Amino acid sequence: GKSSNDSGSSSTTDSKAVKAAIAYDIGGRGDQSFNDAAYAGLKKAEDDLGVKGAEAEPSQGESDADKVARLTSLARAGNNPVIGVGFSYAPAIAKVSKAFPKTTFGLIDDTSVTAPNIANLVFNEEQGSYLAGVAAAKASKTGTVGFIGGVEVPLIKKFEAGFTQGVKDTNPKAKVLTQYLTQPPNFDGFSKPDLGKAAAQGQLDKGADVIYAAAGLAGSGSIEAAATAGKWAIGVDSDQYNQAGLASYKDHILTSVTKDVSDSVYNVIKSVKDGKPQTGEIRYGLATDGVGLADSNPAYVKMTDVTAAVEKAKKDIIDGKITVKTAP
Amino acid sequence: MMKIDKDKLIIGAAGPVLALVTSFVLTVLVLLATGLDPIEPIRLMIENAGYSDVQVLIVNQTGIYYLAALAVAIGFRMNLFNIGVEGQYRLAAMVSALVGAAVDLPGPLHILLIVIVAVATGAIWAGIAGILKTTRGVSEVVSTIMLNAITTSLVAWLILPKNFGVQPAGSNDLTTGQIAESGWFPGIDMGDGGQIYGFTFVALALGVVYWFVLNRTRFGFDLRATGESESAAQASGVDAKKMILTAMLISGGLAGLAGMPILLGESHTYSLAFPVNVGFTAITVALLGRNHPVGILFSALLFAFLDKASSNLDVSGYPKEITQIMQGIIVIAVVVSYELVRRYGTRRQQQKVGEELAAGGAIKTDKEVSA
Amino acid sequence: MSTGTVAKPSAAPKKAGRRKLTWPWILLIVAAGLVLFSLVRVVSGADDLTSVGQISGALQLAVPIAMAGLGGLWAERAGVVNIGLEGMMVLGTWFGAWAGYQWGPWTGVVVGILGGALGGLLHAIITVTFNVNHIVSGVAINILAVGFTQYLSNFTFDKAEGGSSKQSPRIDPITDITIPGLSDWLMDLQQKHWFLISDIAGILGGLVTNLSLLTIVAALLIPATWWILWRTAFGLRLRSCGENPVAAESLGVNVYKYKYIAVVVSGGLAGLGGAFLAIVSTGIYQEGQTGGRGYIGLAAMIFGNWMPGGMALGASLFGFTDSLKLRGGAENVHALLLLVALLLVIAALWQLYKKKYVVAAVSAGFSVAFFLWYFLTDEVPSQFVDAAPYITTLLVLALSAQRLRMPKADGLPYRKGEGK
Amino acid sequence: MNASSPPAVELHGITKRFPGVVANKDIAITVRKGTVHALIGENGAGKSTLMKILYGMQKPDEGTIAVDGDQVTFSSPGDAIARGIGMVHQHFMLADNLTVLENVVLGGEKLYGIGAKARKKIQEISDAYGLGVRPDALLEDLGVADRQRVEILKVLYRGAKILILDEPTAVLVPQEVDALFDNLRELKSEGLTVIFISHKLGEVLKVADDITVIRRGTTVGTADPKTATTKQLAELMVGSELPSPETRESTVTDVAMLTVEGLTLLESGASGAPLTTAAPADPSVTVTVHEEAAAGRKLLDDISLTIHKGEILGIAGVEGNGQTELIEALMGIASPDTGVITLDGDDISKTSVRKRREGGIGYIPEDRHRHGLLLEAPLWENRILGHVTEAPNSKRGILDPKAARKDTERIVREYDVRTPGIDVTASSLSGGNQQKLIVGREMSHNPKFLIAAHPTRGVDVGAQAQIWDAIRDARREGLAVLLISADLDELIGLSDTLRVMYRGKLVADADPATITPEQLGSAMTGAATGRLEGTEEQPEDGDAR
Ligand SMILES: Nc1ncnc2c1ncn2[C@@H]1O[C@H](COP(=O)(O)OP(=O)(O)OP(=O)(O)O)[C@@H](O)[C@H]1O
Ligand SMILES: Nc1ncnc2c1ncn2[C@@H]1O[C@H](COP(=O)(O)OP(=O)(O)OP(=O)(O)O)[C@@H](O)[C@H]1O
Ligand SMILES: [Mg+2]
Ligand SMILES: [Mg+2]
Repeated sequence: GKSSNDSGSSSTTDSKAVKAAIAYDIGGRGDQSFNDAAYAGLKKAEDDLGVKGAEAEPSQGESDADKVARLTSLARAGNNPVIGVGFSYAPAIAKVSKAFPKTTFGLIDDTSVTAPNIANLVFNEEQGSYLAGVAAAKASKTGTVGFIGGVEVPLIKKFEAGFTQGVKDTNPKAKVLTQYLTQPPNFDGFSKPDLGKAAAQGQLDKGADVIYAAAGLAGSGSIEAAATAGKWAIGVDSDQYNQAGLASYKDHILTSVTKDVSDSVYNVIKSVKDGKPQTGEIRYGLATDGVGLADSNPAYVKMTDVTAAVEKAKKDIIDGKITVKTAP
Repeated sequence: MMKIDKDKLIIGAAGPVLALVTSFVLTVLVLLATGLDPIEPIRLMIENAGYSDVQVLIVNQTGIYYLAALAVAIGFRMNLFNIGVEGQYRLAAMVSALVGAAVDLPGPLHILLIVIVAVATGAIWAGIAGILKTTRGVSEVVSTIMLNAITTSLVAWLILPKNFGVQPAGSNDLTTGQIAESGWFPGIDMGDGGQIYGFTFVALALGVVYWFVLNRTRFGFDLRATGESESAAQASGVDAKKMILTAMLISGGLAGLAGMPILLGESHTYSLAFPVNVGFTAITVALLGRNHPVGILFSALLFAFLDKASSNLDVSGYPKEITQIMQGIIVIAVVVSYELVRRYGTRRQQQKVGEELAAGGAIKTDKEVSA
Repeated sequence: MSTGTVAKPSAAPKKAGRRKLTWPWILLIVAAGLVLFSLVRVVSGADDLTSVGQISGALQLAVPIAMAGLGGLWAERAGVVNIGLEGMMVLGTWFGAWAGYQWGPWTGVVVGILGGALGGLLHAIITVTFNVNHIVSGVAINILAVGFTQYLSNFTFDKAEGGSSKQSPRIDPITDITIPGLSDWLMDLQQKHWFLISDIAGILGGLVTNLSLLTIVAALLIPATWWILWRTAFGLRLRSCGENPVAAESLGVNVYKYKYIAVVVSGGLAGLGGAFLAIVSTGIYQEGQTGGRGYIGLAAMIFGNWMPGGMALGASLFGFTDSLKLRGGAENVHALLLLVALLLVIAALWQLYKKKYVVAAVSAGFSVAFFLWYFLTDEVPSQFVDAAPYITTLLVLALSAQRLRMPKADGLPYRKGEGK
Repeated sequence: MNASSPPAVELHGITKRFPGVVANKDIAITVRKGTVHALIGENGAGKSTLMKILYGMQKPDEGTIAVDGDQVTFSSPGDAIARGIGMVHQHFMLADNLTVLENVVLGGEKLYGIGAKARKKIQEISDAYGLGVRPDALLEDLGVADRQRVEILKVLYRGAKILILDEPTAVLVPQEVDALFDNLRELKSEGLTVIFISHKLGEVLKVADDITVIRRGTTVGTADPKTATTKQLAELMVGSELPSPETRESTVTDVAMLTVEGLTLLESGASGAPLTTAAPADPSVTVTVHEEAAAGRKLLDDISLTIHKGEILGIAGVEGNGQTELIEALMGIASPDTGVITLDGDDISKTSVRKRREGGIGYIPEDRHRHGLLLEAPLWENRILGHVTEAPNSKRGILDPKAARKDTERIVREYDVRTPGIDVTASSLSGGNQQKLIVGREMSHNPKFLIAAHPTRGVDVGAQAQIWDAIRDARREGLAVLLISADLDELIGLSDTLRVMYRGKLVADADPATITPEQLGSAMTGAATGRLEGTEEQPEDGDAR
């Protein structure tokens, strides 16, 4: 029989405009986190570059075969690049990239799968987290800080590793309380603010006065808890000080560890449009501002000892004087 | 006795027809109410299902649902509600993947070992609920819900690199390591469409076995009898406790097999991205198929179709959730129409019994007596 | 009837197993439990076990489960099995948030209840009027509720300021109350970490600190349910429909009506649980927010033997262990190991006393294992911390011989005029 | 009674059709105020249906109902109750997990509430009629006689002026029946009207003021209890002679088939957990003996007995005195604490139910719906039930549906099971036909020893005769039978030896040739023990049924 992929083949020819597609991770658009950041990159490309964007969402409990089918149909429809949001796309992209050698595939958060037409978009989350650790150790009065991880997966362990190292390097006597919200494949820990709130409350009760949550949307619960208690919260992924939903707690958001997923998506699309498609590992670290620490909170900027320490650490990392661990 | 019964035919056909019409109408109404084109999504799905790769996806998914639903169904046939198929399936897939990646055996043996480990793991996990029920009276509904959650933790711990898991270089995923090619179950290559998992045929064969065991063996008779009336079965010589335990073990074993099509046919490893929720969907599939192997096949196919054929909806601008609404509506429509048809059928049957009895009895006591 | 000649109108043949717990006994058990707990806390140094924050967190986590459980109880007491609680809860979260962000949290609560009740009504139509297998109907409602709400979000929240297709805009919070002097005093007391006194202070403090008004309403619904079902004519009729609907029918009770009421109320309660999640626990609606709490509620109800008190106990157990694990689980749950080990010792002794040697030996064996685990490690792997609520429940169930007594006609079909 | 006052109940032209069956056909009955009016007729004649119509539980297709002279239409029992009608149903309408008080006030909560006032009222009625009911007892702890009293109390509590009693005596021993009749007379003297249904014609003659006979759904006549005899009534009912369970020529051999020695069963503490979701433990299976003692109570107390080839041993006893447990112990469903059971020389004390059945025990259970049939399975599968391992049902673990079906057809033929085919479900057969199927099934495996518990309970007279014949025939060929029955005439008529069971003990034995139902009845209440000596003179209604 005919394959669904064939249906797109006709459309490849009818326009010369660049068409880009992203295939979302579980959660899809609207998760106010990872997927939404990727969408923002696509949106920006649509607006700035006149690219025509396409999106596809996964369904619950699907297997690699479904991902292969999704990517194939996106590629067949003439989309280039096709970006898989999240490491779970790795096996599927490994297969599909062979079938479409002329299409560039973006793969976020994974370098295990490589090919000339794959751009592995990865981030040094541990570096940004290290800086957060430095800031936390400096800002803490009690000497106890908290880390809340959404789901206990290697990716989030990277955040934990960097943060802990940053704290300990700054103040060896400081205590880091660590708490994960759920275990995979239960991804509630990325989406349930009530879990984040309870965990933060527990850490506050134990004396923590700066809490860093790498827990997606669940992190807003810990920000709420920390703010209500009059303590510091550190945001993640985007600059949460400027997030509309958190406006009432913004004064207590010390800073945020940013991870520029949207930029990475935009860059891949732009590179394809410019005819110089990205390939291989594209690493976003402190040096390239792919990860970093936000400074929109005036209160943070005023704490000069903190910002000085952070700046120094940043420089040391970029210069290679400090190597940040990627696993705790 | 074997003559074709017109009533039976009509009754047999009426259920599905009534159900299909009702669910179609209701779905269209939902779409209309939200201001969407009512026909286009359905057309899109049908068109999508015409493509060979989607068809392969549907067939493969059917096999997975079929196995898991058989696991649920065997419990239901005995009045046991094994909500724990999901956990048994996940744990079995994980453990068997571990073992499969750890050993090196010649082809068939390798596969056999993996399958046996999967069955054993699923059975043991379900057996815990069985033992708790037979020895401590713990409701299997509660214990299997708990075991599902415990599975998550257990798997998460086992798969840590410091325990048994592997984190491939450069990946953020955790896996159990790759199973060597000798442990891959050969599939049927459909060219462009991809591969039909070989294990799908094992699933179908198990459906036949399920039917045979249930309907043609003493054991199956005992099991069904226990499901229909525990007290009558006990009086007939069935050891109810043993039966409960056995049924749980079989159910768990089958649940363990549900992970095999993907593990042996596609992923060759258990990773964080291994499909979840199969066990829960299977409950619906089994109930919709009335716990009958053929019925389950159809309902598994239906669910697989709705799952996979809908993959192009969001690209075309229709919310994917339509399929879930359709699934819900179909289940309700099917069971309600079957019930209505059943009522009609029972009435017919009793009418016949009554008529024959009346005819038989009338001769006996027709003479009038007065006092 | 001249009773003399007839088989003696039997005098009090109460079976041993059903001996009722009297109040002094209950208090004694509670006191003993408290002492044990306090002991564990002091020995392990896990002061969070009975801290104000822990208890208040537990309460908040227990409420949605308890509401689902209460919903299940209403339905099953009237003879209708309700697996659809999860779906009705989902409806509660969605409708609660939808109305809540537009017209205020209390409107949200009411609409959330109505949303759940709508699911209940559907369940009632399918199971009572059409007499379809209750589990099938419940499962279908779960699917339908999830699909329906996710579908609707595309047309509502997605278009709203601050919302998306997966989540609603923020809902104004419901007032929290904290009893000013008392709360602080109890908190201080608790932080002294004295044996027993601090524990009691912590528990009491947790119950009066940051208490949402909706929590109070929800908590009151539990005794209210008991009162309605066991102390009113309405409740008697409702329960009779779950025990022997034909008998009820023969006395002029409109069984259909009571089943309908019960199932709709059941849906409403589950809806309330959902609304609580959206409005109080989180402040927004999110897709998949219920996370299986409907099933846990069902489990809590069975755990509690279809009684409100037992159900509340089950829900509290869940809330408590859930809160423990979320608030620094590794240490807290480690302390729990000691508690379990001690409880197992008690269980073993009890079984020994009852001459059940096998069970006693098994309990003792497990007890030793837990002691070893406790003393040989400093914390429990976070993976297992996560499982603490579930393992605890299984252990409790396995240790206490179950004498479950579900309503006799629960889940059975009933049609008017066809009883024998 | 005042002749000019309108009749309490006047049913006119009542017709009720069920799918395929006309249950009532143009029935007319007039019940005078302040009388006991008996309604008799064979199984399925339509008595219960008629009463359910009068009680508002079923709607008549045609016909009118007048109560105290007023035309009424009832759309639910509530309406009938409001008109002062109360009904005690053929099968108990009680909720096990509710207290007596709750069972009584249910539906009538408006009268006295559900609290103290209601309790006082119940106590009052109970005292007034000597019912001895304890309002706070849990219903499942009560025995059948107590349950019967609760049923009556339910009706009285509502202040019913017209009482319908549908086979209230079926489960009672003679003394209990007498007590019930005393009550009825008392009620009558207070101006209440009673409609009374019974298959025991002797009783009917004793208590009734008027008798109406219905057959095949229609009234065939009335009788005057002062002049009519049971024989006449029987002929009116069935249009033919009544069968008799008499079996006189002895076939007892001196070869012991079953011996039981020192069987003791203690009540276990931790039972009662339902094993599967949908089947809650039914307390009626282990109806308790009413004793003060709690845990460890003896349900079976040192039972010893021997049944020889060709012998029928009858056990008399009020229900709940251990008969059920005895059967379960013999079948292997319950495991006794001590005692030895020997079947044909083999010790079977420890063997499983299945092995015992294979070893030649046949079983006609007391509750055919719970223990004898799969109601929703076809007849041929029901034929397999209990004998799944035996020919012709299976070979080497594999079922042989063809052979089973063929044999089912044979049973249907030989035992005159009225059914349109073997593919209909067991539930669509009438009770009598279900029972015939069970008897046929058990006899088909040539049992050495048959447990027959209430083999003809609620069964049509025609079917009764067939079942008795089947048992007698098998006995002649050397079958040993343990017969348990609440029908004392059946017990006395069929048995070669009689034992009386009381509180888990075999307390007395009797010679069926000389014993009377009354004497047996008094032994059953524990009033007499040891060897019961029967008087030679036949009581006037000794042969009546
Ligand atoms: N709900 C029903 N649906 C269909 N048929 C029924 C129903 N109830 C009774 N019948 C039929 O009506 C007939 C009369 O039944 P009924 O119960 O009135 O008999 P009865 O005289 O009370 O018999 P018994 O002496 O066994 O109690 C029966 O043959 C039965 O087939
Ligand atoms: N709910 C029902 N719906 C339809 N038909 C029924 C129903 N109940 C009984 N019947 C019919 O009534 C007949 C059996 O009724 P029932 O069991 O009352 O008969 P019976 O001879 O009085 O039996 P028993 O001796 O057990 O009282 C069957 O033919 C069955 O078809
Ligand atoms: Mg009858
Ligand atoms: Mg009757």
